[in-house]
Amino acid sequence: MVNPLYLFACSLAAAFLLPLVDKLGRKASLGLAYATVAAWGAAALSYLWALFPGGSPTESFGTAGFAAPLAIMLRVGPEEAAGLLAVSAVGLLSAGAMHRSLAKAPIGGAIALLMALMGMSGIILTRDLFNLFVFMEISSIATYGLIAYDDRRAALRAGFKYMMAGGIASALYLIGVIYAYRFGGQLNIDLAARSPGLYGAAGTVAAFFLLAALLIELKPFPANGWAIDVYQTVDPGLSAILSGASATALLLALWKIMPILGDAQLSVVAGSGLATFAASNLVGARQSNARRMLGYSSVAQVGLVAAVAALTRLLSLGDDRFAYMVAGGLLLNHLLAKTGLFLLSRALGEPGSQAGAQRRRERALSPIGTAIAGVLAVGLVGLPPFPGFWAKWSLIRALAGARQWWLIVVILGASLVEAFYVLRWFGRIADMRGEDGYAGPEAGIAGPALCAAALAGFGIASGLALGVGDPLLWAPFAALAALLLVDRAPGWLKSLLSIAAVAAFGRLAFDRLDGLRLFFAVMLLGGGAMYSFAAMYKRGPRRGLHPLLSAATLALGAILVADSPLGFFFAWETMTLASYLLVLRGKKGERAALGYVVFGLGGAFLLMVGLAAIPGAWSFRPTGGADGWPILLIIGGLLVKLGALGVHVWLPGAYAESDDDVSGFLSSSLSKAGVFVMIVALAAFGGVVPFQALTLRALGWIGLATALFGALYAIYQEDVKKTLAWSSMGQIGYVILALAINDQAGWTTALYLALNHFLYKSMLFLAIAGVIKRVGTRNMYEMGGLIKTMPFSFLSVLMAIIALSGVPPLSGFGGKWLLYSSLLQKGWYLEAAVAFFASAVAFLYLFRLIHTIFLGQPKPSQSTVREAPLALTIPQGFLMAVLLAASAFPRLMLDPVMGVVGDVFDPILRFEGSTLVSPLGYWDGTLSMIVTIVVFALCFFWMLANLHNPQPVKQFNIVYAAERPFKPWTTHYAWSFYAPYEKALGFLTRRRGERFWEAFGTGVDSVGGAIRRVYTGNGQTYALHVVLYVVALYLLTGAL
Amino acid sequence: MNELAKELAGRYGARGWHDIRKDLASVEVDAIRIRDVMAYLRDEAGYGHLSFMTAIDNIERGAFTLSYALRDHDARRGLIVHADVDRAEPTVDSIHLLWGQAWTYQREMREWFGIDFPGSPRVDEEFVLEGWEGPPMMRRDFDSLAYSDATYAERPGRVTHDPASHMREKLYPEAAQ
Amino acid sequence: MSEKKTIPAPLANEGLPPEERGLFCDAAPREYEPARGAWERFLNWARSESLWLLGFGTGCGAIELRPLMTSRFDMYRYGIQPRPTPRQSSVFVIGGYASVKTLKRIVRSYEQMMGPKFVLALGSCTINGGMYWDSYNTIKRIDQYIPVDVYIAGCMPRPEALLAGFQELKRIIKSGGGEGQNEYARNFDWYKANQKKVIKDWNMPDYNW
Amino acid sequence: MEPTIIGRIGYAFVSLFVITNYGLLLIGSMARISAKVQGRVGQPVWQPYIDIVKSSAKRNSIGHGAMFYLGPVFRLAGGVGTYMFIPAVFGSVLFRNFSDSGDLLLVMYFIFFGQLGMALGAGEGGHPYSAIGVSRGLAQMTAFEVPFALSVIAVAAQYGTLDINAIVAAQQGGFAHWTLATNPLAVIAAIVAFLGMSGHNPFSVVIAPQEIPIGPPTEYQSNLLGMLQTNRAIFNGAKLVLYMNLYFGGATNIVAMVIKTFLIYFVNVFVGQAFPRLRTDQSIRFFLGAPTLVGIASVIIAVI
Repeated sequence: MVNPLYLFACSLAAAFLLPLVDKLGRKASLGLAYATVAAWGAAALSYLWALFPGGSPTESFGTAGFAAPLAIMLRVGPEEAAGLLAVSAVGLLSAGAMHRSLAKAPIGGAIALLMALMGMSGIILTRDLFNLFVFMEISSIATYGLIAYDDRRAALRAGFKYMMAGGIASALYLIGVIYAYRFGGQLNIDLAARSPGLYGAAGTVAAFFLLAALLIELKPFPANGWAIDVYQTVDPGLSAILSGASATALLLALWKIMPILGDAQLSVVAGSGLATFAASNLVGARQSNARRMLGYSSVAQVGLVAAVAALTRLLSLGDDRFAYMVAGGLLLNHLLAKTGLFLLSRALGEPGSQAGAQRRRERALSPIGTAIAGVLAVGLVGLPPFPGFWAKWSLIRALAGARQWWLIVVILGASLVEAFYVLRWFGRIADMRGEDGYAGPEAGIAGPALCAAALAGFGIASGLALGVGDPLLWAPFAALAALLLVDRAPGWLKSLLSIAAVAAFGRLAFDRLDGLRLFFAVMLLGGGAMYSFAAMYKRGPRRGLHPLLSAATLALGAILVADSPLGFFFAWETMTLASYLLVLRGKKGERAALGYVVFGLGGAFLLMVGLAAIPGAWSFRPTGGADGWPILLIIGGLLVKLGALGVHVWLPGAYAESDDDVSGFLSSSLSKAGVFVMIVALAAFGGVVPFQALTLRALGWIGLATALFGALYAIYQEDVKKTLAWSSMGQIGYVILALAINDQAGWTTALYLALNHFLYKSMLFLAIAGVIKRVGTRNMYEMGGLIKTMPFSFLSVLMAIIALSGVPPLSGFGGKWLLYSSLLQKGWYLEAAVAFFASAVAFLYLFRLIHTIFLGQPKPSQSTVREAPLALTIPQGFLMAVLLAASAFPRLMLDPVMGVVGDVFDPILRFEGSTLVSPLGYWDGTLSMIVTIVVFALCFFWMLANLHNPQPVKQFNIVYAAERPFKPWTTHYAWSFYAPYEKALGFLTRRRGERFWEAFGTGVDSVGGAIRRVYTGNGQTYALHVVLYVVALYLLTGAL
Repeated sequence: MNELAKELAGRYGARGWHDIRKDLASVEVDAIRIRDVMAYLRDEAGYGHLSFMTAIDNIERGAFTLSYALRDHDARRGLIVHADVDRAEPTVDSIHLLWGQAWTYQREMREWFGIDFPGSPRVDEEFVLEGWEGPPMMRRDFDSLAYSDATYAERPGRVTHDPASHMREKLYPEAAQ
Repeated sequence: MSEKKTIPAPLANEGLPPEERGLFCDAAPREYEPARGAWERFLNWARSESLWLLGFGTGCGAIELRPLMTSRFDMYRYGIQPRPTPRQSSVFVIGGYASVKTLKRIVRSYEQMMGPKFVLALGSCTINGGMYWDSYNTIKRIDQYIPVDVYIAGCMPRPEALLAGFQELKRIIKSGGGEGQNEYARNFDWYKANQKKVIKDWNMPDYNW
Repeated sequence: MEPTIIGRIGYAFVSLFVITNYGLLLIGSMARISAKVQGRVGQPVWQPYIDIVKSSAKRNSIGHGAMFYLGPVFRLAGGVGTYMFIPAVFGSVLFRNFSDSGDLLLVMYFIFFGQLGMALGAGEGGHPYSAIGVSRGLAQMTAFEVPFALSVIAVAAQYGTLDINAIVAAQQGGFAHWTLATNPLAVIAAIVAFLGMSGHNPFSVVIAPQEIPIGPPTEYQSNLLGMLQTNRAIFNGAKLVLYMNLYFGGATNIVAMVIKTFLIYFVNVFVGQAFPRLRTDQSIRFFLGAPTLVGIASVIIAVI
């Protein structure tokens, strides 16, 4: 290995030479500076190469060839090498970003940059306490220099505050060094850690001062106002250095002195870190300035890493490997994402000083820029496949193993808040696309792009390291990447590619799909392929749609084939991610997507804790003797995903605001993933649910309430997609209810309902997509009489609503029959009555839907619309045929369903020929179909035979109380169709759920607001904070 | 009452104050001052309510007489303001800004008498007649019978009797003879 | 072979602005052949025993229809009952004087009824104008505008007179005389010209299906 | 002896013929009874026949489109189909119809078949009153279905079956075995729901003849109207037979059926003549109030 001393020498020499070389030209001097930084990076790479593939041990270098007590030791181990690489990489990227200003300003800027990076590297390398101080001072002073060289008032002011806080920290650190030397007799950390002197009361004081100084440098809450101002005001490149490189170095310094810290001090580190994480995220949620928000996020992430490092030791969560994996993973995630985002924030334009003006002053990003921002933001919030995801999973798993539930709550709660504001920011950026005409990618996009690529690479590596190697689980990302590459291709080609991808996935996964999985694969994968086909209905490449749709579909498939908890959760979060981006793609999807992803992540976190808390491996086989309560978390998480009443508030927006075909995919296919997991979870753990009868009954009522209120909300909507969204919610409610029955009849019902819902909701969404495309509005009252121009869509909707409402002879009635039979069989009489009411209410919105769109008075402006495109009508025709077949021969659908359910339960329902028999009654779908057809045909022929001189008339040839209609749009009875109903029962649907969550959000927001008040912007106050923080730390350490 | 009469006379040249009943009076003003008089009566004299307005075709003196019936609900008294307008050129100021409902009456008078109220909303639209092409039919020089004969087909054989003599003949034929 | 020829040419509907013409059916009315022999007599019997009258009081005479429904006169026992929509009615009772404005509605409602349809004109005004003989706005004889089957004279005629009128109408229908619809179609141009002569703002199609 | 399929179809036609005529006469006689209540003579009992002949014999008709024509077809098929799924006379092969197609649930849902089709047909008519009528009708329907469903659930819980034949069989053996005697609350709830289902006063706001001329069928005429009138007879018959089977011990012969259904239908007239019309929101609140509580009570009675 290269002796790092040469590197220091190299840096110093370069710094001295820079003014001279500058005479040759700024290009040469900056080239020298960059080369020096690059040399550090190359050295770090060589260390890593030597350490890992080479297998050489950790090596220490003494100054002047002496050993420890006599010389300052520089150690190169895995963490040091990685840290050095991080510092130099961030340095290079930031330098690249700052290149223009470095080139303009005096050469001092480059020197300061060089020195700051060298200082940070020194912090990482040195094992000497005093030397650590020296390097900290070097990097601090150089950083001031960098801040100051950026000649702006706000930056100068922030730099001053920074200097003040740094000064206090240095003073404290120096005191600590003095104490440590006095009591330990050593300044070398490794030797001092072994020294008995440092374990007395006085040693504690020494350790305390060292710790306090380092903590302050790590910008803990609330003593971090000075740092936030810096992040916000200085050049983004410098922010990246501070947030990425400096934090890395200081965290490694903290890691270094951890051996000399006692349990009480470790608790303080953990507590401070978690408090910082939680509070900074709460405050961050209130920020509208992107850089300030990123600053809070930085502070929060660093706090989390420090806390995790401390907790690892404190709770013995694992060995150093675990710490590297989790803390390192989180740090890496933070480093790359934050560096990238800070650099990218330059492309967004200058931050406005006024929060309100911020929105308008930000510029739209190019598609590539947006994609990179997306990768970085998504990585930051810990979605797969990025390192944060894996680290968080390992962390929660370990914490659950240690039964630290409160810590889990704090960490996940704060993570959710972080996800909320980071994705809100990203949503805003993504929503701006297309407003300005943009050409190619922005200048300086390379840095963020590198970060994003590294993030993805490390994420994949960590995933593989954790044993998630199943190619099928990674298939969604492969499809995403592959289709993004051909994103400029015409839509039909991408549709075909997507379908091919799904087919290939299905072929590969086929052997691993047993009955239940095969059943769901039809809905999930088949649905995905169908919607990929339908996506052709809009011309043009529809950029971004196909990759995401395909990724979401394959993620659904991956959920089916996952065989470990992590694999499943990985697939689940992949699905969340892909569907979130799909919703965000919608025209006005920003708000809806945010709600969708926040609730989706909340549900996923519940799911994650539940999975982590279940001892033993994840298997979908029934297990006995396990703790029951985690299953409640899993059910809770799934209820969020299914949009059960109370946590449904994301649903109408997400289903309504995404693209019209995507809505159908979300509603008819994606929602079934939750049903699948619910079935699997109940099958595996249904026996160990605490208070089984009560829990299931409660679950049943939740489903029932979902069904009823979904239907009630649906009838008052003017927006057709909102109607369908609420309708989807209601239909899923029936599935939940049927699952809660928890016997053969109930589950048969649930699966049958799920499959039927897939069929008719697909038909509805596809037909409505065609209507919206042709008519150009979503408001039903702006349509009317489209049966004349879009008869096929009408037929499709007609069949779908007959099936949905459960009117015989279509297959929907089978669902109703099964539902009531199994409810009554179970003895849930009241539930049956409410379900009947809910399904009667469904009639209201269904009739309204078909009437206001297809019947009534056509609008003259819509008299020339054409039938929906073939891309939509072909799938509809196919679905119609399936629906008819399944209606005439219920065994086609029920035999597989009952076969699947038969594995779990004793039979209650059985077939006798074509008659389905329950203990209470019977239903012969085939015979009732024949009777209906014959009767209908007879009536039809009677009507024809009796028809005398029929005169087809036009829309205004109606009896209008002896008047004539004048305007179709006032003659069409459509707006507020069920006004009397609202008068009678409107009090039931006053959006309590939305109000509750709004109040909840306001509460979180005001907590954040209250916390934010500590950040006055006043330097003295900040200094006071720092001092008070130290005092509080001291008291706490004493108390512990 | 008489104070008001004097006041109106002094300010607007009103004349012909006439107490019809104890609580109802009438007065005449010039058509040109009608809006000022109405504004005064509404805002100063307490007549807050326009009960109705109509017109009379005084063809003998070549004028339409507009009648505005006002009511003071607090004092429980009424006042009818008459104003003559030239029959040859019937144009009067609109008072729809004083009383919103006045536009309906003015539209009615426009259609029936041909009196114009410039600025009154929808004053030129049809009121009760549809597609009326004849002269304003409430004018007394409009010959309804001639118009009817010319426009509507008649059933031949129609006989008109004087009701009194006809009934006498029918009921008491002997007395008639 | 001559099936096509019996279908008259579409109406011009010149009263409608061009953008509204597409909203109304422009087919001209046709004559419809009665059935033959006993079958037609049976149908005529059924028509006469099931008189559904349009609940549209076109004038003051409509006041006389109300007592007919009540227990004193009880028209239901003759198979007569009111119907709120012209689509389902077979008898149109013109309730006395018809102003031009009402005539327009009468024509429209009459045309919207399904044949065979019958008109019962009530009161002197419908016959010769009655007391409105010199009115500027009241037509004097309704049969200029729609075919009338039975007149009931009087001002007002009493409910008994109406019942007698209904009996007369029944007799006419049973004898096969209730062919007002075909008469209207046959003389459509004449009727239409008469209607348009008095209805000046013709803002509806020439035939209201 | 099990009849052949041809035989069953023949029987079904006979059964349908009987119920059609019975339904028509029932409507006619109820109109006559109403007239008596109002002190009138009233129309002839056979008036519905004449009306149907007259409507069907109209010489011309208008149509607003395919769905407009299909509406009455749906309606009539709904009525006939509902009847076809109910065994009309207990133990009779002739009146068994096709009740082996499904149980009570099938019948309850097939009732919607005609209503939905009719609503759609009326919708294509383009008349706003049709839509208003449908809106009111559907809104009211959701409300009166609640007590009805509760009472059906009570019956199902009481007899442990949803098979109509089995329900009737369980009530054999005299009045004391009828649901009317064993669970009177269920019958009360169901009868109140029946008032709403029939659309007589006070729940006649759907067709509100003076206000929204006749509601959904405003545009229907000629033979389409004739089909609707025919359906009214059959559908009424089917519903009455269903009620008789569920609550009044069914019928073992046609005479008993006639007497029982006549009496059930008479309740309608009895109430209808005595009460004024309710607004839609009032009737919704009404049905979801006391009748629903009675229905819940009936379920509780059936369970304990």
